[in-house]
Amino acid sequence: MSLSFLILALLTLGGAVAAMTLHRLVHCVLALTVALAGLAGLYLNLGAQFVGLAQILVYVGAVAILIVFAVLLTRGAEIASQMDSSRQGRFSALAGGVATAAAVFAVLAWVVLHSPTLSAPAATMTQVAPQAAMQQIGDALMRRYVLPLEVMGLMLTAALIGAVILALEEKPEAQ
Amino acid sequence: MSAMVTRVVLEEEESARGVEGELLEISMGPHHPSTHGVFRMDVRLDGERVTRLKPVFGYLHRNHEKIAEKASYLAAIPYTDRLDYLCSMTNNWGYALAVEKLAGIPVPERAEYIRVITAELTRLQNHASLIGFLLQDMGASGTPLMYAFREREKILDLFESLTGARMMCNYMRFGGVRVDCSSEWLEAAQNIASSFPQFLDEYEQLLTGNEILMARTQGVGALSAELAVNAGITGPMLRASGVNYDLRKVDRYGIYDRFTFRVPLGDHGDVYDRYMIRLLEMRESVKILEQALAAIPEGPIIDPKTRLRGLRPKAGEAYGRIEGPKGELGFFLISDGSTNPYRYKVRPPSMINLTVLEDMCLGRNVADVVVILGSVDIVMGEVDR
Amino acid sequence: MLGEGIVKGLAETARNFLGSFVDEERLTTVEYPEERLPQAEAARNFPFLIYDGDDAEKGLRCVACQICEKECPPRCIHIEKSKDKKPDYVGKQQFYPAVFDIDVSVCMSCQICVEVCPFEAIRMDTQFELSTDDRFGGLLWTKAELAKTNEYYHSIHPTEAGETDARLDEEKAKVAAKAKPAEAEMQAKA
Amino acid sequence: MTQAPVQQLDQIFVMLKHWLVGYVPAAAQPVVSSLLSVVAILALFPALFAFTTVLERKGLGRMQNRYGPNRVGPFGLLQPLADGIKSLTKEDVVPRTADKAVHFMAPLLLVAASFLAYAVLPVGRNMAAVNLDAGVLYFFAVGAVAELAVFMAGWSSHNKYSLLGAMRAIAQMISYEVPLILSSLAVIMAAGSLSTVEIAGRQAGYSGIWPHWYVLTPWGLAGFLLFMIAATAETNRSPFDLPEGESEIIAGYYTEYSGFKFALFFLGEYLGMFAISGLGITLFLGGWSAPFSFLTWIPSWIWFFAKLLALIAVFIWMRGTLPRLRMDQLMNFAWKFMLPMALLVMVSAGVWRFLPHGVLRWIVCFVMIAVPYVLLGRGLLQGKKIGKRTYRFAE
Repeated sequence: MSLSFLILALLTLGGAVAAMTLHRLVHCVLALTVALAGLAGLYLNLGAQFVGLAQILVYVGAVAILIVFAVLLTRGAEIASQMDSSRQGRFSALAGGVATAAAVFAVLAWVVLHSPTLSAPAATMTQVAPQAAMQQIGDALMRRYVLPLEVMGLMLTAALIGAVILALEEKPEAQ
Repeated sequence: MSAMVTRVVLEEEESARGVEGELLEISMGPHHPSTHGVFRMDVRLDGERVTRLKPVFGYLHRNHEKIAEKASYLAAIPYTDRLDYLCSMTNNWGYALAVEKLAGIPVPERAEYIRVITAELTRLQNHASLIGFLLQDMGASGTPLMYAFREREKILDLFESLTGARMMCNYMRFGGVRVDCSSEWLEAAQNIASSFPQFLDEYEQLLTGNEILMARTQGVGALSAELAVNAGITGPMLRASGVNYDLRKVDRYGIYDRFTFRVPLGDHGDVYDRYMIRLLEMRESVKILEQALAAIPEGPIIDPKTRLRGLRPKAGEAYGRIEGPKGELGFFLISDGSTNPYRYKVRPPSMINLTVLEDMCLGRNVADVVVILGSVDIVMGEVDR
Repeated sequence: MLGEGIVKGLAETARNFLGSFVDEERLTTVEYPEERLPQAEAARNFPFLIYDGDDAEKGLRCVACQICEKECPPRCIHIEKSKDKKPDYVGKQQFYPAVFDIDVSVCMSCQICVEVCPFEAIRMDTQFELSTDDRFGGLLWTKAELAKTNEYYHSIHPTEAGETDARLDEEKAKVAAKAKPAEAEMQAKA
Repeated sequence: MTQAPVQQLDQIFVMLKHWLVGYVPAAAQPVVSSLLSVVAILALFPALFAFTTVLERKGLGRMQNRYGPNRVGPFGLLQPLADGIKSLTKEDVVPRTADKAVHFMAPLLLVAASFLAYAVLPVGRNMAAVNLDAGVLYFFAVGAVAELAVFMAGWSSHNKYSLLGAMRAIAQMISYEVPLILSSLAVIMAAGSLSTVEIAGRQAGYSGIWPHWYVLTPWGLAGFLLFMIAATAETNRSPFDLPEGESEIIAGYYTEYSGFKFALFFLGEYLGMFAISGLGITLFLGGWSAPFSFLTWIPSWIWFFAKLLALIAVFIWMRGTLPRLRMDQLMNFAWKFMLPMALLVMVSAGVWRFLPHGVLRWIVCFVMIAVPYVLLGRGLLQGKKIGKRTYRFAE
């Protein structure tokens, strides 16, 4: 475990904890951003440049901003904490959170344990040069996974058109 | 609790207008970079769309009318300079015209010509700098304004050499003007008149065809001719709405009936029309200047029989009005036969043109409000008096 | 075509940018205070009182008639009439101002006082660099500070001063023609 | 090692760094090496910022027929020093109701993010701080952090104008990021690499005297213009300076900042402008390569900075000329004009790649871009009934 890993892990965990415990919603969002950025740092630390940078671009650049906008455009930004203050409510929330976390962790652990890279000799993992890794991603996306990629593209386009239509419908109402 | 935006309870009027969501109430001014002085607008925003706008003025109230009622007819003239402090010449003229009407004072020919020349020069510098200010409000980092000021400087220099002051000219008197202009001065005025079209071409090259300017101004702040007439709007703003009403043509005060010039009229009444009308009016003003400078006769500049000090007009009332650069500038005087007017009232075009601000701004966004306000051409000194 | 007007505008600013290096017309800035524009002869700022001769007290033309005080639009002039009299420029015994103050922080440089003065005693100065750190005393000018010589007047407004002097000379000549020779002698001495 | 003096001059900074690094123990060499790069960036670009502020004010001044600052030092060159001292000695006002921690961090985050972007810019031959394989991606990822900083500033100030400014800024930055990335994608496709160093290297060759810059192709020119327009919006420069439109919302998201924090915002903004101009140079203008083959004797880093200054001058020139757009027009322009044009540029770059060399591909690519440009432009103006008007006159 290297020092950089330690720092990044602490940053990620600290951010995540802060995101749960801070009182102001906007602070929570900012803390979440820190956690996401820490995660990106972990990817980079592992040599996965593309994934790490995409993580920053998408999560810090877009998702965080989206959440921030959502917070701003609703009343939430002003209300310090809308959490159910009753004891029972708090308990059930906690239990739900723990259960979700455990489930996610279990799935991830299962995937990691069964992944073929883990069974392969360690040397092949580290020997892949980043440039090759990036080309591999490109090749994989354009050759082997071209159909899923296209399907996803289609789906996103459909979503985009749907969003446009939803936005357009507002106009006659306003006038 | 962080009340980051003032949440406003939906009022009935808003819900009647079909406004949904939360409203942001902003007080634009009195210390805001583009309110042209100390002027405040209580703006209620839905997003960035204006749902209500209340102009609040009076911050610069200086008791102008009451002061003039306590001062002699002569002593009121320097105060008129300070109404619309960009156009002291036309302010002087409006007041002088009212007193002349009240007391029946004739004006010598040469004085009339000088009045026309100085008034048209005033119009030139006022319109040029207004367009500069308008563009400044649009965010053009001062370039058009500086070009306008470059030209304005020449006109102000001319005023200084004639009257001793650049802006507070205090030049016209009932019965004429204060000092005579030399032939060199007339030559300098001729130079300005002949070089001004070139400047206007430059100005138009920089601005008129600019897509951003057109996009920002066309269709923005449209004012219908009907509303304009009903609200008493005058000046370039009225003519931009397509109403042919120019006091220089309607009243033919002074000697304006001797000059041939045209009155440009707009069809849309939006900010772009107001901008263009002012540009076209400047070209017409140059024509008037050329004619006046060519025809100016020799002679006295002030009616010798008029007593400036201690003027006591017969009891009565008079309303003198002129076509100022901003619109109809009128002075209403009631005399009770004493040395100071019993009642003195100004009809300030800036203020009356400002009354339709809300009508022009509703449904537009903040950026438009600033531009629309800029296109009205207000000077707070005149609005608040 | 989209962008045409923008390109035209850019060309215009470029022309002005280059022009500012070669064309005087396009660089009108005067670098005050190193450079100064010549003052216009008609320029006016704040009033001053004219005196003839060398003695400010004796030669002061003002006779404390208080017309300017009354006519001054912002009422910034304060005059107190003297108890005794002194001869004026034509030799007539007149009052003189015991106190003549102008609060230049109130004065609006309108020149009305000059216009209404029947004795050609008050005129507009062209001095404009008057900043002071004394807000009250420094901006309330007393008679001593206001009094300036006729030569000074000639130096700032030569044409106007010439006309004024001509008028005064005419008046003096009229008085002299009417007056007895003895009095004329006395005036010459003065 | 024997090198021609020209090459030595070209590589003087690289050699200097090697020489300095040689003095430290081998274990510390990577750290020292990157530290040296960091120090160079930290020293150089703020200095350029200082110089640019004078340049901008003087340039604007001349455009407006004024002198601009000319009192401090020779030709006013020491003006930034005076400004710096002024901003350092000014009171740092924090609004009472502001969120103090976030308010404090916003300018720092902005400046830090702006500095990070320089890591991948090749400012000369062999002169990039790091040669990342996903360099362009890194650049955009870091740029995205700036949006967050802007939001933090606007939200924490607890001022309505700040909030409006921040919302405008974020909406604008997100919208213009799309055409920005799309137009650089054309270059990435053509170069077949995401590495800035590699992209710059690809353009370093010459045919005759003409360089292989991407801007010298029809799609490259269009892409470059789109890139620069998007960059103007991305860095909140006039005519896209709505987030800080002083005539509308005072100073936008930094209304409530004063003293040195205010200066930091300025620094961050200009650093962003340099960085994105640097990326534009790397992608389209051949990075550090000379414009003609007979000028290659001039050191590569001089070329880079000359190009950078030229682009800065264009920014200043635009600022001196154009009024500001309105928010909805800005959005319309981004989504209805920039986006389709950027997509077209991408397609055109693909067509260029697969057509044989010759006049034909010039014509095809040119038509592919010019015709939609005219049509889209016309649609954009006439759809809103915008155009010149004629006026009537009453006698």
